[in-house]
Amino acid sequence: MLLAQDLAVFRGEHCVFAGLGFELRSGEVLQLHGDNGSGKTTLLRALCTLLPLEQGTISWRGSALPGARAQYFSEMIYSGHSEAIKSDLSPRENLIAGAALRGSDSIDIDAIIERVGLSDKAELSCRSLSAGQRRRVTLARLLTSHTALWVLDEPLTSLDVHGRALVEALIVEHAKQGGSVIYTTHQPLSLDGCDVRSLKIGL
Amino acid sequence: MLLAQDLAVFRGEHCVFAGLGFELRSGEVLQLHGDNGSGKTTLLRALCTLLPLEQGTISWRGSALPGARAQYFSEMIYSGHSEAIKSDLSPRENLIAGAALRGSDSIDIDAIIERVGLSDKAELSCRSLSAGQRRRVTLARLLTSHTALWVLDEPLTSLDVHGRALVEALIVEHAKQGGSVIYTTHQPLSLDGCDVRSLKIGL
Amino acid sequence: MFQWFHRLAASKNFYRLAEILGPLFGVLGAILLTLGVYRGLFVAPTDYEQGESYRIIYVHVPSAWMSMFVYMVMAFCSALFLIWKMKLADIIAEVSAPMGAAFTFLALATGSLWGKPMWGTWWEWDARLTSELILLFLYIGYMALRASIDNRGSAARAAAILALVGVVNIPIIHYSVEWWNTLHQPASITKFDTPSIHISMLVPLLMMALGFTFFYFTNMLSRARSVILEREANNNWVKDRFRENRL
Amino acid sequence: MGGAFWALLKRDMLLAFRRRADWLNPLVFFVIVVTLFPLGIGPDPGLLRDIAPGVLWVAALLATLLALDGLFRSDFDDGSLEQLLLSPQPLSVLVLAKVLAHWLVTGLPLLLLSPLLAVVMQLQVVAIPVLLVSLLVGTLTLSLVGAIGAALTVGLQRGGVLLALLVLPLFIPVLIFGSSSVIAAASGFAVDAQLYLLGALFLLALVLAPPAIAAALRISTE
Amino acid sequence: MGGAFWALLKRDMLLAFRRRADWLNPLVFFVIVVTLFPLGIGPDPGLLRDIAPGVLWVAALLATLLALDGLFRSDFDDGSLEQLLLSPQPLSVLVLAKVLAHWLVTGLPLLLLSPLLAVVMQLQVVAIPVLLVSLLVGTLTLSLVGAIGAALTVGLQRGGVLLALLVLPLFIPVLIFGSSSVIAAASGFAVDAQLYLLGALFLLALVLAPPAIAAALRISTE
Ligand code: HEM
Ligand SMILES: Nc1ncnc2c1ncn2[C@@H]1O[C@H](COP(=O)(O)OP(=O)(O)OP(=O)(O)O)[C@@H](O)[C@H]1O
Ligand SMILES: Nc1ncnc2c1ncn2[C@@H]1O[C@H](COP(=O)(O)OP(=O)(O)OP(=O)(O)O)[C@@H](O)[C@H]1O
Ligand SMILES: [Mg+2]
Ligand SMILES: [Mg+2]
Repeated sequence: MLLAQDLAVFRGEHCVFAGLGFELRSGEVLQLHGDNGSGKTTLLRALCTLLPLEQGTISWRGSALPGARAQYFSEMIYSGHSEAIKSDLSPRENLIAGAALRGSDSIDIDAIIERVGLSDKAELSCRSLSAGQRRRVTLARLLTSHTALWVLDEPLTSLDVHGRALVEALIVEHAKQGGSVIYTTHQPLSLDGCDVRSLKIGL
Repeated sequence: MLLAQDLAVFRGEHCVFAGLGFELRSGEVLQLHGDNGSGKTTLLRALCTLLPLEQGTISWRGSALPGARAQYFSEMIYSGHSEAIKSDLSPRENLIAGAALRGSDSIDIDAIIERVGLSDKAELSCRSLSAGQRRRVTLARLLTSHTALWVLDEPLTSLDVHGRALVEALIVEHAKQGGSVIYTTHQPLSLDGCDVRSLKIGL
Repeated sequence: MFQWFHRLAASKNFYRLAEILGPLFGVLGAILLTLGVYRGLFVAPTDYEQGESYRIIYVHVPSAWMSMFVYMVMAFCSALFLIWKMKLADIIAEVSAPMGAAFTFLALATGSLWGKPMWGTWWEWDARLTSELILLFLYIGYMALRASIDNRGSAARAAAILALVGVVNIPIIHYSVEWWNTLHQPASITKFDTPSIHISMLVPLLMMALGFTFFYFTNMLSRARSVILEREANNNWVKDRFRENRL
Repeated sequence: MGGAFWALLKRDMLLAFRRRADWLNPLVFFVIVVTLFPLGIGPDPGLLRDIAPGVLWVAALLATLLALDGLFRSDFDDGSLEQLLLSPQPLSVLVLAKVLAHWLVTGLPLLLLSPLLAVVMQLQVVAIPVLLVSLLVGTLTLSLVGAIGAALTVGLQRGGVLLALLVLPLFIPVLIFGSSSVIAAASGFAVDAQLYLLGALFLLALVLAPPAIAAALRISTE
Repeated sequence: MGGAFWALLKRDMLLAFRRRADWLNPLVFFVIVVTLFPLGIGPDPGLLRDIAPGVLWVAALLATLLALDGLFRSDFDDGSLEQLLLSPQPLSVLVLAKVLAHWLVTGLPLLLLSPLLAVVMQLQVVAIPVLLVSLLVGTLTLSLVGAIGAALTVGLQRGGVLLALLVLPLFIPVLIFGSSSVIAAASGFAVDAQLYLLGALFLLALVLAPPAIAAALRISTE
């Protein structure tokens, strides 16, 4: 589905990585490994076209990216360091607005909120959620649209053990249904029954 | 050193915890446990007098807090969710400014920067550091002033395995020298040779 | 004395007191206002200079006085709250602000209605008018600040600081504006200061002023009661009263 | 496409409704700036009447400008902007929804209050309808044009003043046509020419601004 | 104590030096607002000269106001403000250092540029020294008073406009004394009274503002 060839990204003068390539098929999970500052976030943002490539091409289902952007965006979802949550809205309102923006409407928001363990906070303003509870809202967002590709930057941040188990279950499920996932984390993640590949970034 | 008695903190209408108390002696390490949203951050901020107590007293070396604030502040340091790093300054400049603000001047900044593994980034602007590299600057800040009490909120966030080992070493060292540490994390931390107690927050 | 004060400040006791005083003030206020309106509109003689339009005075002057009085109440309560952490004082300050703003607005509106026949314009940049306008801004700022902070405790303390800063500033504003105005223009428009006012006009005016004051206290007490109920909804005495259906 | 437009509009209006300060503040700022002028200049009614159209227009412009800073900033800060950029819907349509919501929340109340301020500034009554029309078309144009600046500066820490710097030159034609139409009306002259020009500027902005805003947003999130 | 004061002052000046926009922007804003007026009002020189003191002062006030928003915001956003509150040094001293740095970066350049703009606005040359003195004392007072508002609103998402709302009423006496001193000087009258009053306001602000700012900051970080 996703094919990256010979990618190079510069930040300022500094080459973060070069000559990087991989292919991601349906049902596959790819973990990025690398020390702090090795360029994982940079790669993920470049894959989302949020950063310009110095060199190389990214293609989605065979068509190169800047062109196929509309289709690509409707089939991928990115969850980054920042949470994209409106503090003044409740988790439910946030999720509804997010789903509408992605063009998906017939979803069962309640079930999703239940799934991420926010049932009793669904109507509170997100300002009063703790760090981990806010993260759970971003997890719920992944479920509100049926996208093929998930791009997750450190999804375990601030999550407790139940939260980690939830992330593991979500990834495994998504891969089983034929979706693919690229993620990065510094914590061990056990994805049983999944086809996990790993890519090391940095020197 | 630090004595907390019968603490209760409210956020809005909601009682986050009540009737909480503990004592922390010199050389002791206290880990706060609790699920997402159980109130760990709230407790740490209240211990720093950044949040008002609904009830209870905190005392430092025998004198109750709002009064003994000046002495307390000169002997404690807090490292929270947000990093308190100026993106336009380099790590070195950040550390120097931070140390001056705390009134300590005769310290070896270079050795500290070396210690946290930022030697080759010491003169870059912090804007171009990765998430983990920025965290390391906050670790360095702990070392720039010789304070007795460290209050750390999820110090492992974004750190890789070397980073985690560094945090472990710093805590053990600090405790050995008679300092005390309160911290919270959702990841396992191995503090060998340390007197680690733990406190569970939440129902 | 101080103990009495503290016992009163407990919201339960205050609630009970407000329950009694509120209706009492309400009745007194209603009587005074009816009498004042009647005597002001029908009994008091027509002004030989201004005709009938001067009768706006019976709304205008009391509301102008109240606009300043309420700010003083608010600032005083803010000081009590900041120094002694009296929650009751915060409640009174909170519920007073919109009323003070309303009185200020009323003074501005009636003054401006009066200004059209008297001066030929709705508005003049007169000293007193200008400082009344600024007072309205202070009220609005106070309420906007309160509304913008989610955490109630923080909102209360931030607003209290602002009210106190404002109270330092009010006399400064007052004198600076007065001075600014007289510097450029001789007192051509200050028709306010007609020193003598006939007793038949003065009595209803005072009645109206007192009536406005009672109205303020009635309204303030009932607002304070509902805020107390809201804040203490989890306390037993509120639950008991709710069960017994006498809130 | 329409669905996402309305959803975004609805979300932004809901947010504005939650934080009343959003629409109250530019309004009160407008009022305060207008009242500052007599205080700075002195209370002479003749002088005030002469400068009233200019002051009202400059105050409206400054209020719009100040409000603009918040147009994309909160979305940028919390990462929602990235998600907007990754939406499968055409970005310029989404951006138009945001600008429209912003104008409804900040521009419209200002428009509704302007007659009152015109009276305070002793403006002739005949000029008030023209003031309203020119402000209606003008503030819409200002919002569209200003949004380009807001998009360019949203990534910068203290974008506020830089934003002012970037968009004020673009605002000047609107200011000139707007205030001169009111001056003309107050002196009893015809105002068609100025209003047509304002309308033309608005159409131009409506066509050109959305793609420019979209492009600027993509740059700002790099 | 002195050490921390100087360290903070130095840090803030260094930061301002790194991001040139900080001191350039209020300046350019000042210039642009002053130039907007002739555009909005029309180019009649007599009229311009009459309103020059008022416009210069209002523009200086608005520029100060805009810059104020950034006074504590970046420290708040990145958590440095919490660290400041946890410093063993007295908070009102540290706060004074921040206000001073802010004034040096935003108020001083504005002051230095004002004679030029006064000439552009056709202000009488005799009034220029008075303009300078009144702006010097006045903008210092505005910075101190405005910092209270900045501290109260720093935790709020769109504090900018709320800040304007909160502090503008407090700014009015400074505006009145400042501009009327220039008006008096331009008409050849004595200006001692106004300048003494400005000085008195400054001293009052210097004494009362720092503890108020400190208290407000503690509330805002709760
Ligand atoms: C928008 C316009 C006006 C405003 C904002 C306004 C405001 C005020 C204020 C604040 C006061 C209380 C002053 C004090 O007790 O210190 C006052 C009193 C008064 N006003 Fe007005 N006023 C306005 C228009 C008028 C007009 C047009 C008249 C009639 C010519 C008028 C007649 C009076 C009188 C007779 C008093 C009582 C004076 C006294 O207590 O010494 N006002 N007004
Ligand atoms: N805006 C920028 N300008 C210049 N260099 C940058 C910028 N952002 C990141 N870098 C550099 O690029 C490198 C990779 O950063 P990146 O954020 O991708 O790392 P990462 O692998 O995500 O690390 P972490 O595990 O700490 O999150 C770092 O060495 C950093 O110094
Ligand atoms: N500003 C606030 N207003 C109201 N409630 C709040 C506020 N901040 C936090 N809370 C509530 O207080 C509780 C504790 O939050 P806190 O941030 O202390 O949790 P935590 O233990 O640090 O969780 P995490 O592991 O997710 O960081 C949460 O349930 C949250 O909903
Ligand atoms: Mg990263
Ligand atoms: Mg936490």
